[in-house]
Amino acid sequence: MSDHAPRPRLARDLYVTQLRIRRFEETVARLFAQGRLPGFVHLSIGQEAVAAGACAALRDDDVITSTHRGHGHCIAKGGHLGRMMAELFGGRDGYCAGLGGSMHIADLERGILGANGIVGAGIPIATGAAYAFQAQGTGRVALAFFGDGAVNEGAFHEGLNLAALWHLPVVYVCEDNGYAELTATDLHTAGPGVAARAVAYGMHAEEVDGTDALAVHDAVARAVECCRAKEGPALVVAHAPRWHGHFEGDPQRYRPMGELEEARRRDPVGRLGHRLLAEGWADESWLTSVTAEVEAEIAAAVAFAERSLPLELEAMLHLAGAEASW
Amino acid sequence: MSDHAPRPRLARDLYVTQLRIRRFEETVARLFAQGRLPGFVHLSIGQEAVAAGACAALRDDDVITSTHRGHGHCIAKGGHLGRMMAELFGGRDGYCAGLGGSMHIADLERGILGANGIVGAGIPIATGAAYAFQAQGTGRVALAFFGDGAVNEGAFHEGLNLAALWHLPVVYVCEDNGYAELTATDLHTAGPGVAARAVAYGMHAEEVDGTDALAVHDAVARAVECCRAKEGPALVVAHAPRWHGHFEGDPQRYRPMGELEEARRRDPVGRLGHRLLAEGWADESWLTSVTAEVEAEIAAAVAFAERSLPLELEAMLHLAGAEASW
Amino acid sequence: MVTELRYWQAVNRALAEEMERDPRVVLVGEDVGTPGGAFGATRGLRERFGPDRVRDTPISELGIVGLGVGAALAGLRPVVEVMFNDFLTLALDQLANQAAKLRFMTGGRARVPLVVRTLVGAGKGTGPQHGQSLEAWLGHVPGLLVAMPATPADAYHLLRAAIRCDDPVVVLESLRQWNLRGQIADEEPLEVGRAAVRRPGADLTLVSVGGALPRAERACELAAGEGIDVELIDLRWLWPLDWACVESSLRKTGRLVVVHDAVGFLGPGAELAARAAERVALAAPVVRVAPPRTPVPFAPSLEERYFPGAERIVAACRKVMGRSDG
Amino acid sequence: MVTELRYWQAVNRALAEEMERDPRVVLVGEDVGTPGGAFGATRGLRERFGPDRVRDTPISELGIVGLGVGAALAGLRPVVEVMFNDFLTLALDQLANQAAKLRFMTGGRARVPLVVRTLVGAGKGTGPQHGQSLEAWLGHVPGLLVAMPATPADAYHLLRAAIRCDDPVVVLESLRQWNLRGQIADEEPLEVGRAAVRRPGADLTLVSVGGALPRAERACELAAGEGIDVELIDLRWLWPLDWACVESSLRKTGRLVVVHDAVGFLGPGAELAARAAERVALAAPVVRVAPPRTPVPFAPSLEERYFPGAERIVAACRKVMGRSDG
Ligand SMILES: Cc1ncc(C[n+]2csc(CCOP(=O)(O)OP(=O)(O)O)c2C)c(N)n1
Ligand SMILES: Cc1ncc(C[n+]2csc(CCOP(=O)(O)OP(=O)(O)O)c2C)c(N)n1
Ligand SMILES: [Mg+2]
Ligand SMILES: [Mg+2]
Repeated sequence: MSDHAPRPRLARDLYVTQLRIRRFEETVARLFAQGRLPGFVHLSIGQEAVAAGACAALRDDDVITSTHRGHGHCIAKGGHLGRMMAELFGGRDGYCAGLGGSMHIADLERGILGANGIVGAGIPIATGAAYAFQAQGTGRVALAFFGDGAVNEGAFHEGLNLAALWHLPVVYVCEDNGYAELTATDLHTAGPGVAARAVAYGMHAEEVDGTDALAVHDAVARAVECCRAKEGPALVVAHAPRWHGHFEGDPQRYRPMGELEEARRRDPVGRLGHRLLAEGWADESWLTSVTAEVEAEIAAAVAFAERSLPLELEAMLHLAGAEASW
Repeated sequence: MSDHAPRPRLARDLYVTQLRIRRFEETVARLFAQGRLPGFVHLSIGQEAVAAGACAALRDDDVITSTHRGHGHCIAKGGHLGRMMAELFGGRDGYCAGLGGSMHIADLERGILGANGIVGAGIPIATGAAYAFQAQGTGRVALAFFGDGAVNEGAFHEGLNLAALWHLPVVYVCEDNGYAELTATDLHTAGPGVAARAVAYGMHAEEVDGTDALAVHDAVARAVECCRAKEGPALVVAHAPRWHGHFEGDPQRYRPMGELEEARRRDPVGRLGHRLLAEGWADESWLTSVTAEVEAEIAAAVAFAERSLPLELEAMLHLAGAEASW
Repeated sequence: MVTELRYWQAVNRALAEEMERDPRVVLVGEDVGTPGGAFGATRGLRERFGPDRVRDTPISELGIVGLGVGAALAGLRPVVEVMFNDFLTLALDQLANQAAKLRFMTGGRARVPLVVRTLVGAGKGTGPQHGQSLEAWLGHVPGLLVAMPATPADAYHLLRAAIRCDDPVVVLESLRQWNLRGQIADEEPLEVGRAAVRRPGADLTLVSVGGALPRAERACELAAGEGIDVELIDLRWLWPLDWACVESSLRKTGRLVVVHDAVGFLGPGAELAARAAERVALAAPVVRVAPPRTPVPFAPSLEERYFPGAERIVAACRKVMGRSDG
Repeated sequence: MVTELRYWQAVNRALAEEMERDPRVVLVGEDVGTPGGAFGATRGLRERFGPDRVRDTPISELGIVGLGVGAALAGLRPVVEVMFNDFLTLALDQLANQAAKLRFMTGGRARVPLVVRTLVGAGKGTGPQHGQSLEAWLGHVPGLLVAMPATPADAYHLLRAAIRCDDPVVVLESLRQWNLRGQIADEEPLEVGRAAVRRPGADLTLVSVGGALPRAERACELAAGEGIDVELIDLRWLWPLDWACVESSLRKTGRLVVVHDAVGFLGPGAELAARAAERVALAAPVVRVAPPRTPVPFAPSLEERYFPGAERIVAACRKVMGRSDG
């Protein structure tokens, strides 16, 4: 996707991306509730605009690192829904051949350097990719997604200091959904906030409504521009509440009354849909048809995943380069 | 030492402390050059005012954590010169029975929780002691010494965030001597500086001339006051160049011309001596007599250390609680 | 008195009782406070003992383990929760270089009564970064004790013993056993480093490490059906190692099988097999049953084959008995 | 051609040649740039290859290893220096959870051609936090390769092989050998995972791990003087393990002694002893020669007894030969 698309087309693209994330994850929630998906699953419903807006500001050859809550990032960067879904099922046609699961989905061809089960770990990795891009002189940019909780890991600090010191072309996107697992942000992050921390490393920082995909896009596009102009790094904090639990199955008893209702009122998908209609950028029939297309795509992804068998152990050892070591 | 001492007495005390550090380390340098001390030795000559000023602002029951460059901190907090010197020799009468060496000297009775061979590691430890003091409600304060290089470790970030979040009674004293090993500060620390980082965690921060023991004392005393008033934590950056190499034996080829001469012009010991005379807080004969006293004390410390034999291996296993595991 | 509790409830009860008994015991960790732990182990404790003694922390594994070290030096007896043992990778400096070494490094003067509780996720579909069993790393560090409770009763007793220990203990709790019910007797003696003979037998000794116990028990039943009488030892502590227990069993049986969920190469079985071969005249070579040398796969069918199951253990028993189908 | 170089010069030459050969090879680490490394290993390389390819970093072990992972994913072949292997404790998440697992976690798609060079300080008076030998930790991590060059020639050849390897390799360099001179032949094949028979012998196999080699060689001479003909194997790689080499020697000698500077409990010798006992009919139990289970003591006389010396190795040889004075 290009950051030079005219506004209406950009808005429509962002809508489609968000809808694909939303429907993909709703489907995952349902499959998980039916006991058909193993392991942990973390959903980003309510936060789709961050993934969609940020990735729309990147070139195809730019790269991202993602998190345990990474389906949206992967979809927005062009990940294949069927291979993602197959991975969640543990099938051999999944992105990781079923060896990684939700928290490790990666697609190097599309610049998705990987979701991550370790909070904050993607930050130095994106920083390193940016170092490579700088050394290679290719003008590519790396973008690290991470949550509000991740900013208290040493990895955040060490990564940002390195990037600022070396003026690396990396954009840090902090998705503030108000919680680290079950603990509210004000219980884990001291001081005036994440943007202020970035400023203390001497980098540009901006805050944005993370339920407004266009606003996220614009903020990240400015940050990317900075990087391409060799004035990086930059940080964007996008605030967007999550609707689901920390993981599927989390009863969310720790959330205050009314918070979820309030969150749903800020629905990033519905909101952009209204805007499309209000601005005359799309009409109802367009909305209906993209919805149908997305639903068909998801159904195909599930069908693909359902057909995918798990690897055999011997094949796993082979992929790992470990045949000889059993 | 009390922070309510009248100014002249405080200044004299600070002078004596600095002189004890200076002479101790000059002696160590000489012994090292003679090949009589094993391992690595890092000296703080030129930075004595930081240790002296900071510790003079503490109560006896307050605690400090120190660094690989920790002799000054230990002496200023009341450490026993003979047991320190014996440790450098590896003798059984050393603070660590010869098991630790220079980088691990500790004296729990005097609130010296330990020098440390791992850059930055004392920061979370001091933070933890402050947590204990808060939970115990004793009004005690913890103080962490660390260098300008340590601020780029994750431990700095994680420790400061925790302390700020919980309003812990801990004072962070960053000794900026311009280098992390052989690398100058501007090559390792991005942004406007360490004080700005502290502010980004929401804590008080102050910068001070680290060759002026009274100024250091006053800044740290304010920080300690903050902590005792439950308004901690606080950070003080003290700038003071080191005169010796990173470790003894370092030829310092990386230092620009004139830097060392400039550093020596800021001699914290000489400077305070002049002030004592100028203000009429002491006279020449006092200076002469304390110098003689300090020299006698150091000579005694060396003699004590020279008499101290190393432990036997069996005794070492016993101290470590490891007899059975050999 | 005997009570029936689930594994996690046993942890919860041990914590509550120790906090009741000793006001110095405090809990810190991600989500341990208001939410009562990501998996419920600290439920109700913040309400009962107050926020000074039960604190939610940021996601800062190095920082909170370091905080525990400092708090322990300053007179508390902290119990730090690190959610999964895979995340100890972030905290090993404080655990291995500080907590474990302080007693030794200070010539026996400092003690660090710190407990780190952490989960082994193995076998619950948690994948490569949440499913490791890293006890061999911990056991290799002089100065650390390593407890691996495999039953609800041990989850209770071993944790209590750990909290009363004056040296640092890592307690590796088993997520696989989390909801298992078991009988818990009050009066059990609180000893560190005692293995348990779970089943007497004459033909061979099977040593089970941590969460492998139920599979080892099942294997004993299957083996009995084939006429092999297995003596089953639950190691319970990797250090101190109850070698006396293992050796006395070996002197009877002359045959050893070891099973664990850690990777085989340099895993706990290596040390047990080496010792057995060094110290006992065995009737047959030791057989180790462990995962292959790869990370933990996500797909359930692979994970099932990755971790040693009862069938593989029985096959090892046959082999060590010299049966051709082993 | 054959050249004589010191160990550290051999490292320097390997780096220079690999950087010359492959423009993707870059060096990052504390002090590696302008100062040429704390111990000289990177001297002249920044001048020769420029600041994009040789970068001084902040003191951020986790950050720089993570930077290496990201740079490797983005097409570089980074060589990251972590000064002492004791400091790997800070970087293990990036090393063990990211670099080592990415190939597996992505179903074989991602490769991480990262080299981490780090020093083993053992035996140089560096004390408990700079003197550890942590190769057993690294060897226990599937996906990592572990090289331990003990001679100048191997410092050269193993590092070159490591840099050409497509999977992550940790090279543990020996400070004890740092100034040792040795002959270096150009034409040696670059293989990973090959042990070297340093001395043929008929009576027993002595396997030496890393820096213990000169003491093992001395022990061979002493043993020869007593009529014991030792075959000496220098393991060179802990993983891949050249078991074939060890086993073929054992089939000849039937006796095994292992020596290393890592702690014995769960150390490399445990795996070797276990394998030997499992797979070969030995004439005598294996003897492991290793330090006691304590941290490394500082005092020279203790350190001398702590690390296995030639005398202890010879005693082990006598013991495995069944001589009563073993
Ligand atoms: C190093 C590490 N510590 C702890 C965890 C457990 N954990 C998983 S997600 C999470 C919360 C992350 O919070 P945040 O960064 O805000 O992301 P969010 O889940 O809100 O998207 C925690 C603590 C982990 N996976 N990795
Ligand atoms: C974790 C860690 N990384 C690297 C080192 C090696 N090292 C010892 S001192 C030092 C520089 C520390 O710089 P600074 O904090 O400014 O203290 P200074 O030496 O200037 O007093 C380094 C990198 C170490 N001891 N620990
Ligand atoms: Mg969050
Ligand atoms: Mg410095």
